[in-house]
Amino acid sequence: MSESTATRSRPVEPGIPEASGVECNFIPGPVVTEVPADRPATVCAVDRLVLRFGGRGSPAILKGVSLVIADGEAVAVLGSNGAGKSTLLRCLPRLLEPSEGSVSLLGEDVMSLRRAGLRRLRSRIGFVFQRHNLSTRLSVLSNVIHGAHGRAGALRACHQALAPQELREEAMDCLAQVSLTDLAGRRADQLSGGQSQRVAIARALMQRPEIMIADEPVASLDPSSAEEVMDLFARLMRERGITLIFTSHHLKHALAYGDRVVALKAGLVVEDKPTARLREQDLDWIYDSNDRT
Amino acid sequence: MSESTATRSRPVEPGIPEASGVECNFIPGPVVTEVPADRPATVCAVDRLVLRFGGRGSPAILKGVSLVIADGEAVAVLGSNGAGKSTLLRCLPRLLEPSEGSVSLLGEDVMSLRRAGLRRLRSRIGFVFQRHNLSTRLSVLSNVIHGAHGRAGALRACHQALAPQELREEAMDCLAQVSLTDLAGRRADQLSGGQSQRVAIARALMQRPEIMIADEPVASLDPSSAEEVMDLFARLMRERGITLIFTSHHLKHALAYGDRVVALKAGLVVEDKPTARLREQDLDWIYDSNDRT
Amino acid sequence: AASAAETIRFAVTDVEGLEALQTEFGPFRDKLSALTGYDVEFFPVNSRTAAVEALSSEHIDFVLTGPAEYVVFKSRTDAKVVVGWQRPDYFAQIVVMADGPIKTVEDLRGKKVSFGSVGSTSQHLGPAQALADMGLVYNKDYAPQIISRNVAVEAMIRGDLQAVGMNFGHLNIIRKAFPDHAFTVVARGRDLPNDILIAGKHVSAEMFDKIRTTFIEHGKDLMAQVVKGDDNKKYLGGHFLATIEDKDYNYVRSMYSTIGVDKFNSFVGN
Amino acid sequence: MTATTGPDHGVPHRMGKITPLAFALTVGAAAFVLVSFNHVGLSWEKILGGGPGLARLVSQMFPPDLSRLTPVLVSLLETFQMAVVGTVLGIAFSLPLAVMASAKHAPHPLLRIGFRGLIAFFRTVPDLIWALVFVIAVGLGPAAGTLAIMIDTIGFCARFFAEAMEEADDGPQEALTAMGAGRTGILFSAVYPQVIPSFIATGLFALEKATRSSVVLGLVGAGGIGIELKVAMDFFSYDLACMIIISIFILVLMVEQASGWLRARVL
Amino acid sequence: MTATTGPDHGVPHRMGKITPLAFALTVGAAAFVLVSFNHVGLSWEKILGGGPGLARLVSQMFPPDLSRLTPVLVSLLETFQMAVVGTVLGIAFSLPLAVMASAKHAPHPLLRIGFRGLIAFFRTVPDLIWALVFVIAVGLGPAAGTLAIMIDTIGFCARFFAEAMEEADDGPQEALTAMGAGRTGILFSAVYPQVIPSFIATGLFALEKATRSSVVLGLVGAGGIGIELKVAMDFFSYDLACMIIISIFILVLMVEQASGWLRARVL
Ligand SMILES: Nc1ncnc2c1ncn2[C@@H]1O[C@H](COP(=O)(O)OP(=O)(O)OP(=O)(O)O)[C@@H](O)[C@H]1O
Ligand SMILES: Nc1ncnc2c1ncn2[C@@H]1O[C@H](COP(=O)(O)OP(=O)(O)OP(=O)(O)O)[C@@H](O)[C@H]1O
Ligand SMILES: [Mg+2]
Ligand SMILES: [Mg+2]
Repeated sequence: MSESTATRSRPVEPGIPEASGVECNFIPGPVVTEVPADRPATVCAVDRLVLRFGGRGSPAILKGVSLVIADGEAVAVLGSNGAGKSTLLRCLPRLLEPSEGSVSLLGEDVMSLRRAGLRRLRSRIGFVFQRHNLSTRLSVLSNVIHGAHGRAGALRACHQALAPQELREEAMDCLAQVSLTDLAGRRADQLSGGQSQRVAIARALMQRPEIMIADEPVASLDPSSAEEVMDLFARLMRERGITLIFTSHHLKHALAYGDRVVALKAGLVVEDKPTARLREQDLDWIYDSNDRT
Repeated sequence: MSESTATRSRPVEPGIPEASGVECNFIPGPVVTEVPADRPATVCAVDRLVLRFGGRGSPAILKGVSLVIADGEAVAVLGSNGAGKSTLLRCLPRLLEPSEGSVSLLGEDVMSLRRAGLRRLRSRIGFVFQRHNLSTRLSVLSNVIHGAHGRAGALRACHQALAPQELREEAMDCLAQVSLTDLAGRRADQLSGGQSQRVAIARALMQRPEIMIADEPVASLDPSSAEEVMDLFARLMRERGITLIFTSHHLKHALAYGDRVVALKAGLVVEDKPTARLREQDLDWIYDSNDRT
Repeated sequence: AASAAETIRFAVTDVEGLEALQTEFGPFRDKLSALTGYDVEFFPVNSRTAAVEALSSEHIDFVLTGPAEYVVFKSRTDAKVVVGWQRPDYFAQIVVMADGPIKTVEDLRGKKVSFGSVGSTSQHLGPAQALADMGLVYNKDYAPQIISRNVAVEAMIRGDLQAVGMNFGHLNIIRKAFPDHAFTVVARGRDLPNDILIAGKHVSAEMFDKIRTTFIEHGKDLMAQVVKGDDNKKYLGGHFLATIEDKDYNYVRSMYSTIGVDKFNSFVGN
Repeated sequence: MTATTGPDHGVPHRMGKITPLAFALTVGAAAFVLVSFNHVGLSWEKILGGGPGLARLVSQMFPPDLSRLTPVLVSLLETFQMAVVGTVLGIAFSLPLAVMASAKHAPHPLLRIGFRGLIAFFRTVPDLIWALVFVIAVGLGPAAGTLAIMIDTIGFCARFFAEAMEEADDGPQEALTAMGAGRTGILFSAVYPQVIPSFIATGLFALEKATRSSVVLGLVGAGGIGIELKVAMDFFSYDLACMIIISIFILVLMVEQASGWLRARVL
Repeated sequence: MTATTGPDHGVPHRMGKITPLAFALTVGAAAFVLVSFNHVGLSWEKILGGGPGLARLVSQMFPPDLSRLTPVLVSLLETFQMAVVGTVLGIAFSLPLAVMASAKHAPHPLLRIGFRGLIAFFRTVPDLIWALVFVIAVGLGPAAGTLAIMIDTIGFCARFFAEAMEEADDGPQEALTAMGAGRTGILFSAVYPQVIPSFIATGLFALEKATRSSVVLGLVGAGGIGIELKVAMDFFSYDLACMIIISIFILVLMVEQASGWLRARVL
């Protein structure tokens, strides 16, 4: 898909168009809006990132990862279990504090940002967690509305009962995108595995992100939902110009939806290639290992 | 695989051979032991099972599911998100109390069993949960040793420090089967998604189960680990004659490892067929639906 | 803050025998209000300390209190005496088991004696003074313990301690509560000085006089309200006395010395 | 993924790693407990053998004296009202204090230490001193009693609230952080929803505790059931005391019931 | 999975469903709280304005009187020893009682109600009565004091233990059930590991509470720092009282520290 960069679309305004109302009914296909001038061509740059859980003596999980992701790219991060994929993704918005190295996102040096700046940056980045991380005692709708925390403020975004009507409706639209409107009132701990994953996705959509970081976003989804979600991501990339960084254990998804594949093995990047002419069997070697853990 | 029933093996003794020591190094291939006479040919029979969360008025999640599973069969339960797969599996050992209908497992009527009987029955059934359900503050090894609760008693199986050496070693063998021995001492909340799923599988193996119920056992596993786990299950079926009931969103797995496919849609069985001559595209319709939730 | 003209704030602390007042002060308050024309706010206070602080921070106008408390008040706030309340049979005593080994005060040497409540006139100071008067030095010739009366009596029945200090009224109650056990008194103190009504120094002379007259003239009526309940008839017979002198309380001050507390004696010389 | 065999593939140690310091501390603590047990001198023979005395005590308490039922109930209601006000105020102050005192949510570790200390201070300074403070500040009466209850409640609730917040699952908090939510946002969206059952339990316990231990009200001349009970005991009216205790017990059970009911709705 | 549009795809109600009963109860409770506030008569003017009086109080407390430091520390140590023994015993009894009183783990709902009641009973019966009971049973002294502390601890810990166990995540428990684990097995393998931080917090709070509120020890003639403090207050030795309070405060902080340290290890 790195060839398809020409067809990438950008919203006219620096913000992202309202997802509520008719406008959110995206029509697939090229859109003529342009990338705003202030959007850097490199949206994510990771430089020799080292991460340890625990102090100096403990083993490094990421052992010096470097990575550059261009604006509008879709990067599939692959690797066997425990290779460090989730850890890498969580380092990007500094949910984990890297031990060494640097990360820049959307042109900002993540490591040097202070509280407020970091919050502002994070609010522009959608994150779908491998374990979904929903607030289980709240309703699905409230969980989705949480996505608006970055722009709406703590009180208006903390519970659906307190949220202004626009947010509630926007959240319903996000739920509609993952076909979950009828469960909006359900408590988040009464969902099936796939439903809960979709709520997590809807919550990330609610952020109107510029970068979408998704950790195995379709692992619990049935095949057709999985494809719909991946298509949705692709459409957002085309229409809103977002950048997508996702992990997956489906090589097929990685090849079909990624412009590029980055493979990790035991905390090191062992492969970084455009997907253009890759076949599934070209990637099998990533998983051959005795030291997988 | 229903044709391969002839090659199913049985342990000589009613119990299952010690998994520790050299004996656990199974050599794939037909084994000459016979099925014990007391093992019924039908290991699982579900009859018009209805399940509601909540009281009478609430909607039924399972709307009358009937199912018969023969000894040594491998059944893949398919269905879109929210179809009721997990709910059905959890009803089998009565983790959920069905509202109507009956279940029998290993020749016993699950609904009429009292406490002790139910415990005894459950200890013969391995269960891998979709959400893994590990005791996150305990070590991986302790979690695996929990699998021995049914036979070893509460105190000896509750923590690795209290368990007798045989149990500790057997647990290490189970971990070895999922390639996780080097994480035995790690706290269970410091695992990657796939590692935690493998611990859940090792814990089920530790039960030396006669039936293995696995809810999306490989959803978080990388492709090669996933295949190894499915192969492991297949080998256990061959060598110990266990029956396998699993759900999966990988049609390929379902067809390769299941003798039979049972498809659920909105709480009803809509398909129940041997996998022998099925192709993936024959099953796509299961996921076509607007009322998936 | 000076007190409002219409309202007087009136506290009662730990007056032995006035426990009933603490719970059912309604009739008493109404009577006082009717007699003086003031609104009466009434506070039964469990803690001497709190009452003193309330008086010295002018949140309270009058306090009705016992002799020991008076000495403390006097030493810590410049309080004025309104009237005294003389009650019959108000004395401290040392109670032992009648069938026990203790027959005289001398037998108490080296034994445990319990006092009901720290600093209380009739349960602590009085009994300790009675023993001192008969030659037993506090905390030297015997081991004093502060244990609540309920527990102390049970412990004495068990034999864990040998004597309990209390006043005459208490012993009557206890005899009724333990009909199967016989108690006897081995030491008896002098009659204790009067309970006393004092006013904060911020109280106006007019109000002071009004209250004083009311108590002197209608003491009996007020008392009648206190003892309305049948059980409390035995507290009848008290008198309100107009002439109270501070030196009457030197006996109490010496009691403080007896138990080793000297800080309240500073006013003796005044 | 082939099964390795034999007992020699590194079964982890039974005890994990124990630092010498931790070991020394553990042994020291255990020794202290043993010495203390010895010091206290409990023995079974002692405990059994109080039978007859206890029988007498119980016989003195039953049947409960119902003659003063009405004033006791009125007093209980008044006490409960003061307890409600004091507890509500205390909980209101506890919420922000707890955030400041919680290891995960305090803006700064030093602040956390300070607020932990403050809360411990509220608890440690005894009721009598608080009573003095409030008597000096607002005079005798219910207002001072309520404030004393408030302080008690803060010392208790703020600590347990803080601890509940520390125990809350990290997942949702991490998600909220990733969305750019601020401290307040994380609290309201991820922490409070998780700890609300624990808050209810703690809060209603504080209410019940305030009602039960209303002796502090007596200290400041606010009356209360505590005084009634004290007077009953002073008069050795064990049957009246028994009746008062039973009334309090019923109230306590009702508060427990309310707590259970509220928690069932959110659990 | 096409996005439906417009505001009309059934946004859930803001308030969810509220039954008339719940509504009535809520309004009733709110009204009661308001009435109570009114009844108590708190006011801001009252609260501010105690300044000078408080300054005097504080000036009487400082500097703390260090002359009796040694006896006070000895007394504190003795009290702490009794508190340790009483709390350890109390916690030991609380563990099984809490299981019986927890909604999820009691063998039978009726048993649960019974044990909840029993625990509430332990709490409600005042210290003075327990003191009587234990003095009758074991006589005056530390043994009776320890038992009184034990009862206090049970009334507190068993309730909070039960509540923590009710709040524990169901997942691991379901897994253990599925493996055929018995009640005990589920407790030890799935419940206790989850609630252990909460148990530590509750248990060490009980220890601290027992030390602080050691007045009960005085009731049974076991001495204790509580009596020292009471005497100091009763004789208006505020500087001595202040010293005693500071010593207790330091002990409380140390217990808090231990609690934090233990919890950090398991959290
Ligand atoms: N809190 C932690 N403390 C110590 N080690 C950890 C912690 N969390 C994760 N790890 C280890 O870090 C490694 C990388 O974990 P990570 O979750 O990034 O793997 P992953 O590539 O996402 O795997 P998966 O495909 O299974 O999700 C793993 O070996 C894991 O055991
Ligand atoms: N506790 C609950 N209360 C109410 N409804 C529930 C509860 N748990 C699950 N459900 C509903 O029951 C239905 C079936 O759930 P189940 O978990 O069995 O789905 P599933 O087939 O396993 O789906 P998935 O593939 O997403 O795991 C879903 O619609 C879900 O929302
Ligand atoms: Mg991962
Ligand atoms: Mg499922």
